Amino acid sequence: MNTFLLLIFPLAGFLIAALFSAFSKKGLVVGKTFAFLGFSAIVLVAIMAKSEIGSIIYGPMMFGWQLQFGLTAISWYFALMISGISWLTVVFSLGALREGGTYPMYYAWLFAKNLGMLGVILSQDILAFFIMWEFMSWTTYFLLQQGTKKARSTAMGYLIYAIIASMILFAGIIFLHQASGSFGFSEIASTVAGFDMRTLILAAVLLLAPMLIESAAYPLHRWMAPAYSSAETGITAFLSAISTRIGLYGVAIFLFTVLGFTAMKKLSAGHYFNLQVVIMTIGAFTMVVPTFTALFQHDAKKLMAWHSVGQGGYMLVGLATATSLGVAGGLFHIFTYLTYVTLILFCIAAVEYRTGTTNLNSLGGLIKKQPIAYVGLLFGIIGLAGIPPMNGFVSKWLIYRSLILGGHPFLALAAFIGTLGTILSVYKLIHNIFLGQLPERYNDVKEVGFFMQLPIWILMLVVLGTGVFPGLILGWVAKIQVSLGVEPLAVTLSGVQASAGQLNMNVVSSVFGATMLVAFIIFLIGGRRRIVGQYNNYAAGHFLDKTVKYNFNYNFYSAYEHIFGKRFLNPPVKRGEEGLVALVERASDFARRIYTGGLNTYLAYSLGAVILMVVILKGAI
Amino acid sequence: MEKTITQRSAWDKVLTKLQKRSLWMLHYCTGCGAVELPPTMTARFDMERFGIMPMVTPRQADILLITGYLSVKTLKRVVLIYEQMQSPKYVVGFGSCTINGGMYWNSYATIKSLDQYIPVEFYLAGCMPRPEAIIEGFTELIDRIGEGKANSWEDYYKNYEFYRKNQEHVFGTIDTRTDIPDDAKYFKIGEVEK
Amino acid sequence: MIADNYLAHTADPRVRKPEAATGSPRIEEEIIKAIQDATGNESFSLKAPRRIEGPVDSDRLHTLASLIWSRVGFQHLSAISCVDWLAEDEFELVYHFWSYRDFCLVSAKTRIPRETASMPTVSDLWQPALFFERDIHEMFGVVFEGNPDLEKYILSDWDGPPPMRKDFITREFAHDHFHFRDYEPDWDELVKGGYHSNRGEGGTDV
Amino acid sequence: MVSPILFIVVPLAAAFLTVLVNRNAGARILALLTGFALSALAWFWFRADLSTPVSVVIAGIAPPMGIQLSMDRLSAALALLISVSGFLVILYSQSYLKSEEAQSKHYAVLLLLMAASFGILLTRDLFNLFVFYEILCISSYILVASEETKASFEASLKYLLLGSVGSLFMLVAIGLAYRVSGSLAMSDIAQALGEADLSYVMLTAALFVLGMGIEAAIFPVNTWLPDAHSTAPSSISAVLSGFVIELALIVLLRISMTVFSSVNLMLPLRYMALAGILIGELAAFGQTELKRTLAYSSMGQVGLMLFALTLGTEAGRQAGMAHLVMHTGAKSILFLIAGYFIVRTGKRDIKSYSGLGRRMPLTGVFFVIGALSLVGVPPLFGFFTKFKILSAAAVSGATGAWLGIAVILLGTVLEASYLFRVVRTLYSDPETGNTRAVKGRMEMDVPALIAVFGFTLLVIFGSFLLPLIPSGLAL
Amino acid sequence: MNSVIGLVVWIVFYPLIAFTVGVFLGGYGRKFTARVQRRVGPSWIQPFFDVIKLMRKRTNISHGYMHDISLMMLVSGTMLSLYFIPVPGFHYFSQFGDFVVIIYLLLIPSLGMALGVGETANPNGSIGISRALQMLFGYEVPFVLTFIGMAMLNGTTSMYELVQIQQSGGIATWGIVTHPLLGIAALFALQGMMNEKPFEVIIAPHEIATGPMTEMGGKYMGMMFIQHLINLFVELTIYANLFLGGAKNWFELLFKLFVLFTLILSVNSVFGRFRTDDAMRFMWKIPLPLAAIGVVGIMLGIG
Repeated sequence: MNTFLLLIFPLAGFLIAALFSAFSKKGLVVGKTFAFLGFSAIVLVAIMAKSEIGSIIYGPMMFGWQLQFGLTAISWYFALMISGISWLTVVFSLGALREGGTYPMYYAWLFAKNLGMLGVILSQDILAFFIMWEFMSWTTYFLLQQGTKKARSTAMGYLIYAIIASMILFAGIIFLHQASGSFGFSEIASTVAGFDMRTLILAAVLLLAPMLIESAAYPLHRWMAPAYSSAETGITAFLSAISTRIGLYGVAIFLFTVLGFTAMKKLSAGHYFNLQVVIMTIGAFTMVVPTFTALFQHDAKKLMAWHSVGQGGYMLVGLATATSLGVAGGLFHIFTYLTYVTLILFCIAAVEYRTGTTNLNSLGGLIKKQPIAYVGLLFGIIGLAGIPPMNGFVSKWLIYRSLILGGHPFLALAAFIGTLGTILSVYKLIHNIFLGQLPERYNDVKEVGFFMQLPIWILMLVVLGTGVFPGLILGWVAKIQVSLGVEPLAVTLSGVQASAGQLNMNVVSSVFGATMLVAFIIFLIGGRRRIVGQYNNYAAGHFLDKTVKYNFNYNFYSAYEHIFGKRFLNPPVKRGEEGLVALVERASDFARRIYTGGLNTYLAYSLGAVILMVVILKGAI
Repeated sequence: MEKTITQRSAWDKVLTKLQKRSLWMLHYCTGCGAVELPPTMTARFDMERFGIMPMVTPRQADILLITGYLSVKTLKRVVLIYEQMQSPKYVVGFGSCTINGGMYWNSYATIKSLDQYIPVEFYLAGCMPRPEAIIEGFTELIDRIGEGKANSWEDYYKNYEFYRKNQEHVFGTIDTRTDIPDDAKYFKIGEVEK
Repeated sequence: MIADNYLAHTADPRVRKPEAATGSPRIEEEIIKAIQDATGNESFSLKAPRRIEGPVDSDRLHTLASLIWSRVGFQHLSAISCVDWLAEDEFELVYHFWSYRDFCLVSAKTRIPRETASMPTVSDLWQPALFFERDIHEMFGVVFEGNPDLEKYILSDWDGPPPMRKDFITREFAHDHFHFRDYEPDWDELVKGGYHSNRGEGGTDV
Repeated sequence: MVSPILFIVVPLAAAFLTVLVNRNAGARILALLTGFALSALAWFWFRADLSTPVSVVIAGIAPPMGIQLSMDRLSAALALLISVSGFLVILYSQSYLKSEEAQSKHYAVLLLLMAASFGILLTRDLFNLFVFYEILCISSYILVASEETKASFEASLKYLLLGSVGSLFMLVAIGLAYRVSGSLAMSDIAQALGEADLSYVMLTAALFVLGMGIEAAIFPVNTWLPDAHSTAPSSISAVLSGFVIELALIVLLRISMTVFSSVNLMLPLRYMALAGILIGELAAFGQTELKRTLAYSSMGQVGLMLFALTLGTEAGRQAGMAHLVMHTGAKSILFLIAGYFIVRTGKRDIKSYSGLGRRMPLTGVFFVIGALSLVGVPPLFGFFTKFKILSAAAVSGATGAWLGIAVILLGTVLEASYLFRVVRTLYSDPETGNTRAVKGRMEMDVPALIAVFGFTLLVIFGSFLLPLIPSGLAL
Repeated sequence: MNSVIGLVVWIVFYPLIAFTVGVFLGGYGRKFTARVQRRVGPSWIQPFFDVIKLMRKRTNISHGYMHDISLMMLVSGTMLSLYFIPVPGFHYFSQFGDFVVIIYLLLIPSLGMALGVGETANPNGSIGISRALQMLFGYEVPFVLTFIGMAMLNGTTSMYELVQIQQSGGIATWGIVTHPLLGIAALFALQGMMNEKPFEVIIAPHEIATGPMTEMGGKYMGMMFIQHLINLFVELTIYANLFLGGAKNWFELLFKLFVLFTLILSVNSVFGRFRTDDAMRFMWKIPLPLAAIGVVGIMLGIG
């Protein structure tokens, strides 16, 4: 019953919110309360749906096939995350949406996006999967193009990629339906097992390529950063947290249930070259390239958008290792990433709400004015960089061990380069916004309201809580591994009991607490200290005052500009993309020119057609 | 709490004995005395044997070297640097220019005696003292610190009005962003333990 | 003179060398004559090898300067110096022009009354003149009309009279402005440890 | 049992009557009545059990010479489609045509066109087919030119010349066929051509197919379509794109399947279809004017239908027919709305419609539904038809089937991008000068709204009509 | 493993031991550099005096609570990584966290310092930090690659097991003997890790006034000194454990530390200072390829 409600509530919410916003311009408050209640209901239903894992409910009949929806372990995991994050986004938007704000369709599209995503993870056969997938990509387009004028063109960019993805998936479904005669996952899996090498590659490409486009893997990632960074900040948090991870859900489902392990291993041309290596190299590039591009960004949201591309690489590599450590790492990384990226983007939104800008070159010193946003961002970046005691560390530790012990040294190195790049760019983020001298114009900035602070507090608790006690989530990840057919991970409340070395986060955190206490005692030994203003600063004997812009924000990593600045600001993929668009334009120009000829050319065409027809017929016999 | 010289606790005595072995110099090289420092620091005289090391920023320095005449404009910067240093801090006046004006005794622009404006720990006579004199001066400073007698810096907190008046007489008011009387109360400097 | 031995063996083609043997000051006479026909001022005379000097009255100076600059080729104004003739109650401004081609210095001297000391600026011809005039204004109090910025230059906090004027007694100013230490045989003992004999309590405070 | 001849007679009579009445109000009402009558008639035939084709001979003359009409399930379905969309277009043009110019002439020619289309559909002998074909072409030349702008004259001239070339080809083909079979009835000709030697049959088939192909806008010979459809008044372009091309396509295929069955025409037509999709979509991608884009898109869609119908399997034909119905509905929505965009803003290029979606909310929603269905977004009819076409192609295993699937998907991507460029300008860009000038809601007039709503109903609930659509192309 | 009381004693005194070893290492370092410059050089435990003087400063200024907290993070981060490094007689904690944990724990001090210095709102500090982080990226990548090579060869990422394996066959099974390429690459990286010249651009006194430490006075500078001294011990022990086969008793460990430190000091006292991007290019042109060849060697089995 709950799974059915899980689809009906968002649908009802979408329709009511759409009607509501179409006809009543004022009354944002009523809209907000309705949205809040709607999403709280969805969260409750998602939690209660745990009891119905495994049951199937039947949807409408289509092409002689009854659509099947139901909950499995992994889809309940995703359902919780989707509903949780959208609830937090709505709570945040209660504070963030100003009264005069013109976002009438904001909540409607949020409900629709939820419907799309929940539909995708609930669908148990490939036709339902495709229909919900198509619906999801359209709602993402409409959600993205809210906000500024630039958002409209970047959302168009997303739409083109999404349509290409769904067309490839469409071809995939047609091919599998024709081969296996039905749409159900189990039947398709059995026929796929019987495929020879060539058709297996075709099936893998047709199924996995759209998932990689949606989860912005390396060569197909161009759409994500501009689209997510120009959307309205609350939506950027929501999208970069969960929207691209539905692509990874697809990868997990297709890799493990539809294609199955053996297919992945069998698909190898040489000793080294097989599907697993291909996906892992894509993952490696996705980890490294975006993190370097993020270093040179001057806008906070664009920097975070590039990171969501980068972190997707970790999840992809984790899933592709197909070892118990790796898959657990990948799945857990989806959860941990979701928590701290939303935390970071909410804090950036809090800053944008007060200062009106996310340009890293013009901000600074806001720690004195928005301490809570600072602490939230601090927790977030420690998590994103994967430093203990936050949860980001545990998932990265799992992925590292699986890569090192799995015999992929250079992948482990790529993962580590990604982490270091993240540390550098997140430090630039927190330094340029919160540290350094406070510019004069932000003197009267205040902390954000209750509704915007509540999600930040909750997420801080979650990031630290699941960091110190990773077992809370890892326990369910182990259950997912069982359902996916991967050997589950030996998990305790405090960490991992794996055979080749153990991780106990309780010990690490408690020792960290103890050493912090010792450091605090050393600090007290040293005599009293006095907090001074920002102008009481060493400036080689110069008297500092507000006329001196005494900040180092612009071009923070200048050394890297020299070494590889150019290579990442106009990368090969961007040039490739522009080349493709130019090719299409030239082809359409050629096609148009056919129809601009005079009458004589048209007559020539007709005669030519007749002769051609006869020749073909003669040849055809 | 800093008691009068006689009643310091045994623990204080031991620590100041250790503390004296490390002194960091801020090279505020005005005037012509700075050229005497490289020879004192390098191979022949090697000031580092006494734990004296050149440091760049006032926050970390203990010794402020005034190595020559101070024009009024430079005095403003010196006062700012002095107030940015962490006490206990010691000002060392190099050469006769800081003692009583030296050869610029009748100039309208240079100050004549340094200790009117910032408390000076000791002077080194000479129209630029040679390295031997510098080392002799510093070793004596180290002994004084060891005995806990080198507390000229408290004088700045205790008699701040005297110094402030002289400074304003010379270059008017400046805002060094540190409130000395308030610091004195906050750090309880100069209050004799009841 | 240094200039001569430099000229003797310089390879620079632009510099006209004195006649090899005689070493007679023909170049300088040539220049004096050129100045005379260019500016109609006959009172320029040779003071030393390659050093020409001559008085000019203050209002004709600007025209003379521009003529020397354009016609005779003295592009470089190397300095303006001011001499305080207290007795005659006059300032004397000396403008030093230099020619790279002839390697010769022309100094035009002019006298202006001490009280109403004002002079038209030459900064429109030479930009460095801005600073020479600003310095003289600060140190002597001469006002240069037409000079855009005559604020304080080196003595940024100075509110006293222009210090370089002869009627300004520096020793007197120093004595009343700064504190002098009178002689004490064991003065260094007194200073050590920050103990000041003359602090407040009855010390000979200035 | 009402005889099928009425389908032809009623519109002809109405046409002459409207000319006689010669007053706008009268002409409008008369045309509306005939449209309604025809729909009722078609609904009656559609309901009748037509398992065996009902054939009627007119005026007692024996088949070889007399006019023989036959009504089977396919013709009934198409007749219903033609009459309903004709009725809706007439309803739309009540408010669309400018009131001052003579409307009676316009309606008369429109009714004539409908009569001719019924004629082509029902006739069973080649010569009658040629006569109705001629009437159809001429009436569409006139209708295309009815806007009396320089561009429309030039377009209709081009259409006229090409149409006449096409009818010339058909005439020669019919001549050749008559020489060998001695009779004009399709069944005799089919039987006679069976024995004739192959190259002879091939020539006649090629000539006939391409003759009819020009009207059916198959790839190499559809050069007249972009100019004709974009300069014609929107109601007429809706009619032309709506059912005239499709009708010609179905008739062409029916004849090539039955009369020239000995020659395998399917393969060349299929490759022409694929080329049509690719060229049509690519050309549409580069357009800046809305109606021209829709015209090129029709070419692409015709190619898609042709590809489905020439797959050679029963499922293929079923899918082709379903897509034909969907295309009539969706393309008519887009063309009719485009007409009103031009009326409201006076401009033809897409950029000047920015912000119009918010000023005409209902029309905007209809436009989006039409576009979504054309692209094939799940809940709408377009998705079902495209799915059936692709699965039919996959199952058929005909040569070039998988190439076709790839081309269709690429075409859909192009189509989605240029249609959504229009939607984006409609909805999100700030309003430009000409839209802001008009105050208040700039909604379409009521009759036009009802007409477009009719087509939207077809597009939304089309999936329930799937089982009813026949596919038998037999004679 | 001795009893619980022994464990508690170790837990309490281990940082103190590390600190004193660090002091001697620091003193030895300054003495060594002095002697290279033919100077007498300060006393052997000069860092100890410096720390005492800094901690006894009467007036300290801070720029905010984050400045204080991040200094605590700095010191506790290094102490934390201390506990997870196995040393003769004490390796209880290394079972709870392997070398990947240690790498991440080493990042806590740099992040702590970065946040603290950022809070002091001094651009010299920010420039210093940006250089420090760029250098961190430079030397950390080759170092980690060498670790990955060693871990992959021995099939374990726990440092204690790596030490056991290296000690099993005496000198012949030392990391640097079995994998010279990895050892040398790690040595280059160690030079950068310890911020010794030529990789000392972070605290370039003349350009950016001791970079990050510009605003650190009194006890803040004292805590940074404490962290620096413990860090000397930590980084040298890590290298010793990874490539010099750890140590069975403390004398062997101290001997190895001082020999290693002498090697680094000798490089430090004769080299100038690289610019940041030159240092980065050096780190990725010489040690990284070396380590890569080493790892490829391992993968192909000849390693």
